[in-house]
Amino acid sequence: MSLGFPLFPEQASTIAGQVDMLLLFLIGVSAIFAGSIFLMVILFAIKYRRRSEKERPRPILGNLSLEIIWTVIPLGLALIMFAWGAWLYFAINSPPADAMEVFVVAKQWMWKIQQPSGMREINELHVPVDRPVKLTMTSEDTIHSFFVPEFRVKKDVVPGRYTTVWFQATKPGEYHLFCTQYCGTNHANMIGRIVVMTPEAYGAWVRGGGAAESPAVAGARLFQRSGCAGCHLPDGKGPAPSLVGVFGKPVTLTTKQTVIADEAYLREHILTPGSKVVAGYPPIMPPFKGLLSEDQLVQIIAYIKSLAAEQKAKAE
Amino acid sequence: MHPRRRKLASIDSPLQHHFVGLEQQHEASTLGMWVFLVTEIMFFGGLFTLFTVYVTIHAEAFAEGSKHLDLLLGSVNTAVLIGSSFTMAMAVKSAQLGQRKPLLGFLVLTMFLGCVFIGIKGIEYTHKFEQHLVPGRNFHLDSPVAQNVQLFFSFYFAMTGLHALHMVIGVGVLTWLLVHSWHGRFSPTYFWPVEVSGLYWHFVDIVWIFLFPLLYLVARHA
Amino acid sequence: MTHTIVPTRIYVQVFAALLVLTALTVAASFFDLGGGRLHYVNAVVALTIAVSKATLVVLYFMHVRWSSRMIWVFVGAGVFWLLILIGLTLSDVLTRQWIPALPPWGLGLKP
Amino acid sequence: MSTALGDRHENYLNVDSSVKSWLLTTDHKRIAILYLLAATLFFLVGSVFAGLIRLNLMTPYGDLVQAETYNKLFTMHGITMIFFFLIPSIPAVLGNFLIPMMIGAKDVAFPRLNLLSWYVYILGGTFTLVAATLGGVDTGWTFYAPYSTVYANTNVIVTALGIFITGFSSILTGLNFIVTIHKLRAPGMKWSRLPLFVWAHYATSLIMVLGTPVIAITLLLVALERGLHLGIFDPALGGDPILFQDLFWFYSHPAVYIMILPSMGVVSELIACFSRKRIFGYEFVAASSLAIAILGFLVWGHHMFVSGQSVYAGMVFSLLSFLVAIPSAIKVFNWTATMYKGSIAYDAPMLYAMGFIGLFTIGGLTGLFLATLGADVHVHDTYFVIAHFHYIMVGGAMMGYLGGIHFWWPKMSGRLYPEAWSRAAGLILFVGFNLTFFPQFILGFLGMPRRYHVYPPEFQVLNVMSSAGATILGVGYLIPLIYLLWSLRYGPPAGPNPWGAKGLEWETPSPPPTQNFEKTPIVTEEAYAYAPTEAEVG
Repeated sequence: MSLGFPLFPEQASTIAGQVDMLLLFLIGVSAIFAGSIFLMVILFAIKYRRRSEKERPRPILGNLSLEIIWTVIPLGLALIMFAWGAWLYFAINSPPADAMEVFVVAKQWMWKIQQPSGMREINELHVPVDRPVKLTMTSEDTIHSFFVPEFRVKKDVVPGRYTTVWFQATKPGEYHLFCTQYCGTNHANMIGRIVVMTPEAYGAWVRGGGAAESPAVAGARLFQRSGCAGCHLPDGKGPAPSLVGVFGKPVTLTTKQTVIADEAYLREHILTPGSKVVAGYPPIMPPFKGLLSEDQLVQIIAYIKSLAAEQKAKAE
Repeated sequence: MHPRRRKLASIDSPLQHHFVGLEQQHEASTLGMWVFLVTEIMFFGGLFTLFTVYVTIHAEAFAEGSKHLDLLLGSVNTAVLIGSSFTMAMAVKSAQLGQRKPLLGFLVLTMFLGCVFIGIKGIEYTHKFEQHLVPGRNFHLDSPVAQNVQLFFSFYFAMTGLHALHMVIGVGVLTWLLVHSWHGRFSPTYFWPVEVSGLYWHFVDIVWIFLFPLLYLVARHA
Repeated sequence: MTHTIVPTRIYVQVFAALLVLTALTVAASFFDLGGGRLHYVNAVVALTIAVSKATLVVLYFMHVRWSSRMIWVFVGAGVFWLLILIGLTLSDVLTRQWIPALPPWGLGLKP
Repeated sequence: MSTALGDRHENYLNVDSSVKSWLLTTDHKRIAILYLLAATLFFLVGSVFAGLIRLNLMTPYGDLVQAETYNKLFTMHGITMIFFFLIPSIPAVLGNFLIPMMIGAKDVAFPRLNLLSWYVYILGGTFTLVAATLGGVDTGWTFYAPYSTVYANTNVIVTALGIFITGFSSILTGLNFIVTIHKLRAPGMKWSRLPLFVWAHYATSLIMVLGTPVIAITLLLVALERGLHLGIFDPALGGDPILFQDLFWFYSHPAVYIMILPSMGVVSELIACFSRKRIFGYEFVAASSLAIAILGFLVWGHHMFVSGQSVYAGMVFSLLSFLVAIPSAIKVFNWTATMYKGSIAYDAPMLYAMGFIGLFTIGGLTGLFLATLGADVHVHDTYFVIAHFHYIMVGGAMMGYLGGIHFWWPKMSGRLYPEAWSRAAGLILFVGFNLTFFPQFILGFLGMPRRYHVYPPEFQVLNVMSSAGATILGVGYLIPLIYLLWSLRYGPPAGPNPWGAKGLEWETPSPPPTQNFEKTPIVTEEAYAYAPTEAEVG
């Protein structure tokens, strides 16, 4: 096409083609409907134009079968769109279990990113091609939103909780990372770069980054330094439960409720321990609100996760 | 209704020119007040929705906050407000029957009970202030979930404050009614101002009927 | 005029019932009705009593029992819309932790 | 048709010309004129903001204004246009003027409340304009927490209170219409005989009454949070910012229907009159207004598909969103079917009505993209959304408003405006509108986010097209303003019924007398009885 601009952005993730198929279906249905309405309006306007002031057309009060037809057909099409869209939405929201995990902390007006290797980046994210990548994101201030048009994924980054987004890039190259949730003065400058590399190039890039600590290792150090290790003994004999293998498992609270020890629960528990105390233990843990930054929180959670992974590996 | 039979409206008549008769005017006013009350339901509804969400996710903190409220004063206030609803209903009945003296009496009684309610609320607010339970810089509580208890008190003050504001407006409306009934303006054919004010007063009572258990009782055993 | 004059006796009875229900709801709050396991039983009891009280006020003090069907519709609409607001908001808040598994019918996204 | 009467008779305009008689009037027609003046003023203010936005986006580098200024511009543009122009436009101007006349009443049920609504509206508007002059507000019209409650450094409290106050104007207007339509219909004016304009306003009033209180309490909480740090929406204090979005959209999605439903009511009147036919499927068009009003409250979550809302709630909201599309589709089909075998005249109001059908169809269909979960993720918060809601709000609501103004102008002013100019203006608007907003759909597909002061250079071509279109659009708005004012003095007298239209409002002189009718009309026929009578067919 010689328009001077494309109509769709490049497809650079496994999901992009799927989204475009759905979009094309929607465009097709819309074009057929809009086209036939325009055609009819113009046709009727010309064919039945008023030829004399004395014209008095006979009334047509309505037609029940027509009403039913033009209710049921759009409804059927709508249900197809719904089902197709919901199916895709599920996929967009279900990160594969083996995805490479990257932490993202957004703040006015930058993206702070930490690679699994521990390397930190600002406003840049390097990922290998053909490998699922899961981002665990939070914000230090207002709501932001992570959007990569070429990947067709977007998710708000919300303070006070973790949201996730995942993608699997299919083409090496550089892509825009946009903040799409208005976040203040320099919202339009909160633009980053996604660099998709071949696995070899990515490996070299990681090695070139030097000996950075992985988030889990940094978290382990924080775990010692913040005094967590004093009570949460690995053998469970301390005044607080052992955290080995806890991640992802259900825990019973003093209120007899059961919750899954996921990122959200661990985060809430570290910041305000009193709200959901694990049954059988005294509520003595001090709140860490204001003492840990979002980055440090993410690292401690990464450490607790790694304990679960280690245990699983040992069991196997 | 006889819409085509038009009554002559003199200047002093309570009938406004665009209505066909007093009956139509009465029905329009009552319906108008009900529609207004529907908007009031939604107005308080926003706060009730938020409260429902937070009482679910911060159950323990909200239970703790609830225990800091004065159950005795809250219960007494509930009884006072129910009593005022009763006297208001009687005031409307007196107006319907055209009995001026009972109307005046019940209006005064309703206003009195309304003021008692506001007074007791004031005492409770003072206590909370002294106990450093007012959200903000002076909030202080020794609790592992102090912050979420503060959120409970944000709701407590927002909801009861908005309710108290409605009470104050209600007392103002009653004063207006009192003046007009003193001058004998109301009659068995023209009493809609008393009736629609009554609807408003009862509505404010109903809001409290829900606020009382939600704030003082529901979370006690969570 | 078709306005019902409600006998004073009924007002007194409703007033008494409201006071009794208030006493009942306060009393109920002192007992752990769920036996320490079901933490929401107390809430359900308290709210049921509150709804009964509100219904009494609406029907008798506010004369809805003797009002036109239109008034019933508006009262019902107010309550219904409030339930929409609360219900759909809770439908989000209460299901946020349910992370969907990858749909079993798959998308074949892996290369 | 009697043209000789002209302005001679005593009417609502010439009965008393003192300023005091206008400012203290309880006549619904005069209050409508007061709203017309105020709404036009707000529209002009909002348009200036829009013009500056488009001018700034001519280049990718934000050459015209600073980022802070740009953010204030789009915020003030949204707030002014939505809360102070679109929401009051058709209901408060045309609805106020016409509903009592269409149902054969002398006034609305509560005339003094009606005047109060106008003053409340002006008070709210003053608050907001004062906030704008004293440094503006930069939260976007959506006031998302915690940006609005904690991080913004602008006049959020004053603006929020301004909108809070204006909300009461909207509530009181809706309340007035509901009671008026229920209680003040002339003898014989059964519900099944109501013009569809009245049906649409009844549905609109329900939304105003049920939804507006929620935005009122929400914005009040935003102001309180900012002032007193309640923490209800602040994650740092245990609150949840997503709940703000729930409450905000509970009103603000139905608010779109407050803007479009009255416009649909106008279009129903126009199509019937200029096709000289009863609306095809009257019952379905009437019922679909109510269906839109009710279903419209169940779909707000589709504004939050990427917000971190639960995946399952997203599915429920998506399904419900598709359901609300159906009644809109039914309306479009019925209007088109009304034109079939009609006697179609190309007067200016009809051109606006046909423009409405076209633009609303595009706006509605692109809404499906946003209701479809998997597709919305890509286009959410991009220019696609901007284009979509401008097609609904400007292409739909604004076209309907202008069509209605042109249709009833002879009734309101007693004068005719120049036909040729009015048709030309309609065409210019249609072309300018599409050139402005169609490129934005493509920008959205390409991924350009909304509320960007600067943007990557590859988006420039389309942005320049859009800005060029905005210029044409601006000219299109200025022309009617000029010839309508001109007609007040030089236009020929209109006579009671220049279009040969049906409806009670056309049976009284133009401009109508203060009491609307000499004597209360008695209705004996259906709405849109354009059909030849037995004798004529005979």
